[in-house]
Amino acid sequence: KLGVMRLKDLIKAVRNCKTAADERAVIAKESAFIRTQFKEENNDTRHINVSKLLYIFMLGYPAHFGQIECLKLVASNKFSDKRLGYLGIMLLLDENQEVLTLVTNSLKNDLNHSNMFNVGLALCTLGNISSIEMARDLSSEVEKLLGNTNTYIRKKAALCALRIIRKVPDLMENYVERANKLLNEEKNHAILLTGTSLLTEMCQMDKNVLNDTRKNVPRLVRILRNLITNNFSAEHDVNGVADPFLQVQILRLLRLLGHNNVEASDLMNDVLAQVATNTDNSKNVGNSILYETVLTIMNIESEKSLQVMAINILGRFLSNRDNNIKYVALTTLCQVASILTDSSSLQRHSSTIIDCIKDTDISIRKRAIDLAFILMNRQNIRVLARELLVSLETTTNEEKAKISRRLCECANRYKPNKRWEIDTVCRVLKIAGGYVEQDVINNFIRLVSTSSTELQQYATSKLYNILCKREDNIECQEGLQLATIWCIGEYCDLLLQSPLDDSLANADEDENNTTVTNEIPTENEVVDLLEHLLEGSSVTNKIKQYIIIALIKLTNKLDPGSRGRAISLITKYKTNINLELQQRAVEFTSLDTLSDDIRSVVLDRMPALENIKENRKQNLGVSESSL
Amino acid sequence: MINFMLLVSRQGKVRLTKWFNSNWTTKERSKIVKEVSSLVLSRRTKMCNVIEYKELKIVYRRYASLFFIAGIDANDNELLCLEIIHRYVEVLDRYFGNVCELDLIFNFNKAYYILDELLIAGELQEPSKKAVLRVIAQQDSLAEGEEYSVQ
Amino acid sequence: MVASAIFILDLKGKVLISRNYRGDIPIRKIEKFMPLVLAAEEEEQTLSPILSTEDGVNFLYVKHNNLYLLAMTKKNSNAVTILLFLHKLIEVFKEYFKVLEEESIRDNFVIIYELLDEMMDFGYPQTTESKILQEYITQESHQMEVQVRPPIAVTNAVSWRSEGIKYRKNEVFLDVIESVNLLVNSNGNVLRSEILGAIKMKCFLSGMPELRLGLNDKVMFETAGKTTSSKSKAIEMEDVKFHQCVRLSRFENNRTISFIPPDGEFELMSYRLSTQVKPLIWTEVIVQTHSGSRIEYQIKAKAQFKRRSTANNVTITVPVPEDADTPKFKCSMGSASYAPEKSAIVWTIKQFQGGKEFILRAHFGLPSVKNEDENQKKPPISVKFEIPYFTTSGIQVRYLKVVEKSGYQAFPWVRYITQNGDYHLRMPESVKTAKLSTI
Amino acid sequence: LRRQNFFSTAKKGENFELKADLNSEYKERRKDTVKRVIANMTIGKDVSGLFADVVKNMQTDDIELKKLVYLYLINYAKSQPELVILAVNTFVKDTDDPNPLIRALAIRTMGCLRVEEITNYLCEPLRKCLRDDNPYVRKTAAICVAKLYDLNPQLTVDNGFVSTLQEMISDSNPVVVANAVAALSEINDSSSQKGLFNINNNILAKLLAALNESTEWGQICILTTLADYVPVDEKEAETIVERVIPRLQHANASVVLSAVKVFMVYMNNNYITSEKTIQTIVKKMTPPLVTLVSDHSEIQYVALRNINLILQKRNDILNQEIRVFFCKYNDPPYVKLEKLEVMIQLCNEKNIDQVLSEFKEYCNEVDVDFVRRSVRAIGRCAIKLESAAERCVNVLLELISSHINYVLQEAIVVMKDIFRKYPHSYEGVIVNLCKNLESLDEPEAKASLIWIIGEYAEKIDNANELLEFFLENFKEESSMVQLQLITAIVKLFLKKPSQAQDSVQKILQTATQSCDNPDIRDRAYIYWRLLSTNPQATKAVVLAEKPPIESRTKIVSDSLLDELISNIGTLASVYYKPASLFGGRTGDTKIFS
Repeated sequence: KLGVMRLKDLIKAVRNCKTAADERAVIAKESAFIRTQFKEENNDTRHINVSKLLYIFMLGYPAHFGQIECLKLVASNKFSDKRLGYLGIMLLLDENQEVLTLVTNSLKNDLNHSNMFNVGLALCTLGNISSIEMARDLSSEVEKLLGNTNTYIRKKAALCALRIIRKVPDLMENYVERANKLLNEEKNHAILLTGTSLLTEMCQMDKNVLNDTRKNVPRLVRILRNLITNNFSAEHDVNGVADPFLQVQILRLLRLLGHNNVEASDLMNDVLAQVATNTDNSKNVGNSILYETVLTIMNIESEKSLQVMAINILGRFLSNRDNNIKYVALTTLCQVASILTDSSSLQRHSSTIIDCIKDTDISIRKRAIDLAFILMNRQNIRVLARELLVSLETTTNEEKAKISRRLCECANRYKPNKRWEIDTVCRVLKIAGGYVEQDVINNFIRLVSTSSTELQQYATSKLYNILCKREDNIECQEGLQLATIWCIGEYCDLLLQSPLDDSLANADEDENNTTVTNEIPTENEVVDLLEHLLEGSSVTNKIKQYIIIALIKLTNKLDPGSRGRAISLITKYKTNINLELQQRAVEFTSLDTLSDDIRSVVLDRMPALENIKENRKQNLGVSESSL
Repeated sequence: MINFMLLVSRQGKVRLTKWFNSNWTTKERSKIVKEVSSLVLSRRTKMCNVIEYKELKIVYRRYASLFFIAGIDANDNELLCLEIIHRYVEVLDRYFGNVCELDLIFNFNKAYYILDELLIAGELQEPSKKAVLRVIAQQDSLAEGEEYSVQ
Repeated sequence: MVASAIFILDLKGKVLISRNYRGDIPIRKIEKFMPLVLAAEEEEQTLSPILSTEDGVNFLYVKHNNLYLLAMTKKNSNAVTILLFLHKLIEVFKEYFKVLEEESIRDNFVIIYELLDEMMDFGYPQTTESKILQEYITQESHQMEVQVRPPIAVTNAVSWRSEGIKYRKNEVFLDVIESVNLLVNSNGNVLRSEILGAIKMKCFLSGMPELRLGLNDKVMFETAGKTTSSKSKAIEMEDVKFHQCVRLSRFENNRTISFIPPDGEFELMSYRLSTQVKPLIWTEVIVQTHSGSRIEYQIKAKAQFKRRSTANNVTITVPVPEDADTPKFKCSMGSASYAPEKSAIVWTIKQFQGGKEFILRAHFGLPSVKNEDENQKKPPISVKFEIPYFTTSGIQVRYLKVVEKSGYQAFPWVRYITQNGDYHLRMPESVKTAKLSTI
Repeated sequence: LRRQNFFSTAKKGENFELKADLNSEYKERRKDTVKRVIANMTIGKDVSGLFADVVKNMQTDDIELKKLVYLYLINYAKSQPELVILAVNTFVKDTDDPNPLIRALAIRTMGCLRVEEITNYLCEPLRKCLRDDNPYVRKTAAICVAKLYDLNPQLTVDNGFVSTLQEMISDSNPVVVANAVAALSEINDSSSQKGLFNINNNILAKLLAALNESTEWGQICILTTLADYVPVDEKEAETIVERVIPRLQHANASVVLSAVKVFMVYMNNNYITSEKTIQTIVKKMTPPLVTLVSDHSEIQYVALRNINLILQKRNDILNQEIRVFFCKYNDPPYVKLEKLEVMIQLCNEKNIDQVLSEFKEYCNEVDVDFVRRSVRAIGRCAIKLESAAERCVNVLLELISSHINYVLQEAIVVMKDIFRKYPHSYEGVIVNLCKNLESLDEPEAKASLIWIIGEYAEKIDNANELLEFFLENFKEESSMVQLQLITAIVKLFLKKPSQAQDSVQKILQTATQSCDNPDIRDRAYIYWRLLSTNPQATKAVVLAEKPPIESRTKIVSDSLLDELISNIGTLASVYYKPASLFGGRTGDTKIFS
């Protein structure tokens, strides 16, 4: 017809393309043809051209020129046109397109249409792509439809309302009453499901609605109990489990309602116990319910015995061979660990958790690492830290930064002693110093600067010796270098002395087999190292900045000869293209010419970096009750 | 809520994309599709069916040559999501009769229509397979009654 | 200077075939390649053809159709050698399978393994002449009757020609082809122009013939002490490159081009001249946009060479917006069409006589809805043409002597042709006010 | 695409089937099965379990089948070292085959197995093959020595293979010579004891002779060796140069670049000092270098990276050729960026207008990275050429007025450099720059503008307001911005004490008390201590005259440059890093040690 290629033929032509360039050419030609046809305003070919265009869009090519055509299809009297038009609108338009404003009118017409499927299309479209403006403009239509006698329309209206209140929370009050009424239709699963979803969303958004909805707890409990006991319906059975979708949705709503509310929680205890004991745990579908049940039990004011039951379910999950179950067990444990008063039941599983830290599946590994951090305490920190350091070496770069930060934070919180903390952070810097963020370095320097002189000496000498060994990759560990350079600048005088505390003689508390004691360097060797780093090929501007300030601090602590060397190194940067380096070099060379008493005051040891805000929020990566 | 659904072939070809929120621009969406597909395709068979991606969890399952992928909120039930995916596949299978990837390529619009009867706003609207198939059939016959000769 | 392993990957990074030559890098390190490519894309960083991982594995790759040809090494290898070798692989595979793409790799994996084995050993390139390879690595599976043996040429000083070639009629065809590279600014100034010349040969000669080629090479005339009294002007080539077969030291000494040619078709030499050439086909474009609803072009083309020459198959490609529609054309010569796959107008003129000038007017509609993430690419106008019996530089083949011990006579045939190389004129800004006459 | 049903299960036991077919009584079936095995191996399926069954098919007259079995062995030898011994006999027999193709194939494959157990079995066949009368076998055996050395150096030396290689340099066949050179160089590089490969007068003559006749790849090997060679005197160096010059005419870009390397090394190390020879070399090198810029894009990229190095050493090359480096629309981005660098190196008073107009054109392109680098290029030209600085500044101003945000930010960054190169010039521009204060979101641009405000505080009436604008979000800024802001406010205070009394108090307090970055604290403490001990001295320090920034834009330090020159064409010359830094150290880890 009119020489228009059929959708089927276009798809075949695309599939026959051998290379991406071939495909592009086929698409470009057809798109041009379609554009020209659109301009001709042919009502007969529009349907077929739009459907081809949607296919083209799905392959990742532009289709903006078809937006208006979809509107035209929607305005058609034919159902098939309308259906395709709305599909096109959902695919091609989102809130960011201006054309979307033109859709409102069509939607309004169809929401009031006599054919339920036309109404359905409009509700679906609105529910999936509504913008704030559309939500406002069409809210009353949806409200009306929520009371429609047709369940097909009512269930769609419920979810459409859900989208609307997500967009414009102010509109919520218009729906509260009708939403609660949906729970009355105990026979219709679709209405119960969408109604519960809508209520859940409302309860999450508004405290008043939440309090108000508590009156429905008995009803919800009844529905749930009916589901699992006497209400077998083949239509809603999944592998022998009655409507898991509805069960889970009700359990979620109950969780919200029972949270911090003893009265509501008491009403649920029995049915939760019933679900927890009666649900078949041999298949995924049953486990999806058990998983939800555990979360609900742990988040409401549940009975102790029920909590034990939940923890046992999690224990079983954790030892399950199915990785999905293992994954949700770890996830749940992360969430409930803070709620558990007695974490010994968790510690029981620590060997399983350590195994998971080594899992090749990153999903499992990440969760296990999260959990390890949550479980960390003074007793187990040495063991867990060792495991985490091992995983730090092999993990992805993105994870390196995160694990490093958390490990350092935990080392600070649960350290057996300060020296151990210094050792641990040094190892982190040695392994992942190229990836750590600045605050790990900041915290480490705070740690050192607030330590005893003996430990300051110990840390400086330790770091100095690590860098001196010039092992592979050491030069890529920017964080390690920054920490070392700063310590050298600040504590060089200590570095040049023999150890103040013999008990700190060996290099690392945890590496017992290394009896190597740290060397005491000469002034020249110290300047040599800084010069070597300054001219190394992986040096960054940040490292240079640190070195230059370290060098000027050294002038206060070194003999005239070495001091001259330090100044001449700085002088080289007076014409440097880097702004900060030049500024420093110019300032410091002038500073050097000032009288000794001014200089010695200015370059005196920096005041220790105390904790800036006491009890700053510890970020352990767990959102407090993300439920 | 389900933020998006993707159908991606083993070769990485996209067969369906459905977005339930408007947080992302077109450009960001195609970036997400690319990243998520490559994440999913690189997984080995024994691994779990969940991957963390940005603030979301990606839940996926492979059926023959096709990966069905959903991006859900971090606190959603990933095991139930697998059931929703499976439900979609069952309906497709019933509708097409022994469905395979080719059916979905040539009838991609049908795949969307069916999905639209299952999900709205990223939430499940109908727990009954039968009900979904029934309304789809009704709409199909409504459309066929007026269909053009071209199809 | 070595490659540790060679891979052919599809665009998703999946290995289609690989050959591990040295075993010093675990083969699975190839998995690190795609993430590097994706990471660069992510950060909008420019991706170079040489990438390295943190743990010291280097990837050198060439993209061809829907494939990556990639070499892996952890030594400080010779990058140019490796990249050239990859291009050589493409060349050889193309000779064997016509097209090199995913399917041809899958269909021919056995012979690809054989070729990889023969073309490189322990990471060092070996025999890469496809004609020679075809003598002992064939696509028909060899039966036992006659076992193939390595052709002598594989290791000969004359590694490009086999012995015992016989022709009934001994002939040589020479094509002197000059490609003109041109870049013109948007305001019409010539930024650069150069001629890349090539002499291509088709040799159908028996035995082991010795050939000597004489050109009107200015330097040679000077070295030989000859004054350029001959009628034809001598030309000064800036950089001359020769095929393997040419004795470079003889050329260096007295500019003699002497060689034993490979059999069949090959490129004997190439040269470059960067003298200012007047653009042979001049093109001017005026663009007018009307408030996002339509766009108009007026394109003027002029042949700026002597009247007695004619350019054949002139194709002028003028870029238009990617979402243009409803094309309309009106031209005084040739035919114009809209090529959506290139987002361009393609104007072809079969015969374009020197000195002539033609005009094309084009009109397009534009959609009312703009593509939100459309980036304003500004490709230039490009022109393709071919002018037979004409060279821009004035190069001439003075003689081609063929000496073979059997003493046969051979006939050389010479053709001259000038064509476009990278011939681009940048587009002017579009005018948004004045009105062009409508079609 | 197969019609694979979503609910079907995958079939199993393919390897079982293959195993049966490998033992089939029909030859053709066995061969087809081996092909299927190789096909599975190719797509990454594990077929190592079929080892014994595949190896059974090794003894055959069918070369194709033999090759397939060999290929299988190469892949799985390491996983089944005990079973490889089964195959050794056939290998040894094959090295005696009347067909040289099979002899070579056997020796080549044996060298690839990399299994310690068989190295001993390899020695005798190898010795034989090194003396084979067929050059194809000899050239293959030569490389095999390098393979053996990689596995077991001691064994190789003890068997005299290294000295055999030395002798092979005198082989009548150029391909054998080239492979012997390649093997020797490799052995020499990876050996702890240097000097396994000594070039004397005689060997040098052989190498130069082989240069003419070798394949292109052989020529590269020889040229690389020549570049490492230290000539005894200038006369010898000149001879070598003379013989290498014709290589510049070779069509293979790697041959050309290897020749260039020989020249650059010889000039750099003063093996060649004669001005006349140097002039000749430089003149000869220019056209081939230009031609490299029309090769494949990937080659262009390496060539351009190297040209940049060569230019840093010798800026007299290519100074007439800048137009060659103008970017073409269809150049890949990586080529464009390198061309920019070359253009900056080559720009001078004469061509600057043209160069600027090009850069301006590039600033209109879509590739963000390229546009940014083009803006920077304009700034770098301004710093390089004082006489053109004003023109560059004008172009930058034009770009700033274009209101493309990232262009604006880049322009501010380079303006700061121009101010530092030409202090007290172009001050009229400052007002223009400050107007854009609020649209900046990149740290480097912010830091640059803050520095400009601080440095010229006395000339900017509302400097205090401008800086206070940034001060509000001090804690959220990146450290680069924080550092500049501290300095700028101290400068403002020193210049206009009344305007900045509060700000300076506030920022120093914040930086020392509630900022945990030690670098920022240190800077702030130093200022604070200075200000509180001696304000006059503070002025001398903070407002000290700054010398103009370096104008020569070196790519690498001089010492690195020397190393890179001797690595022309290699990865080091592409990365601009010493070979030792990217694992390119000689002497890779041995598998048995």
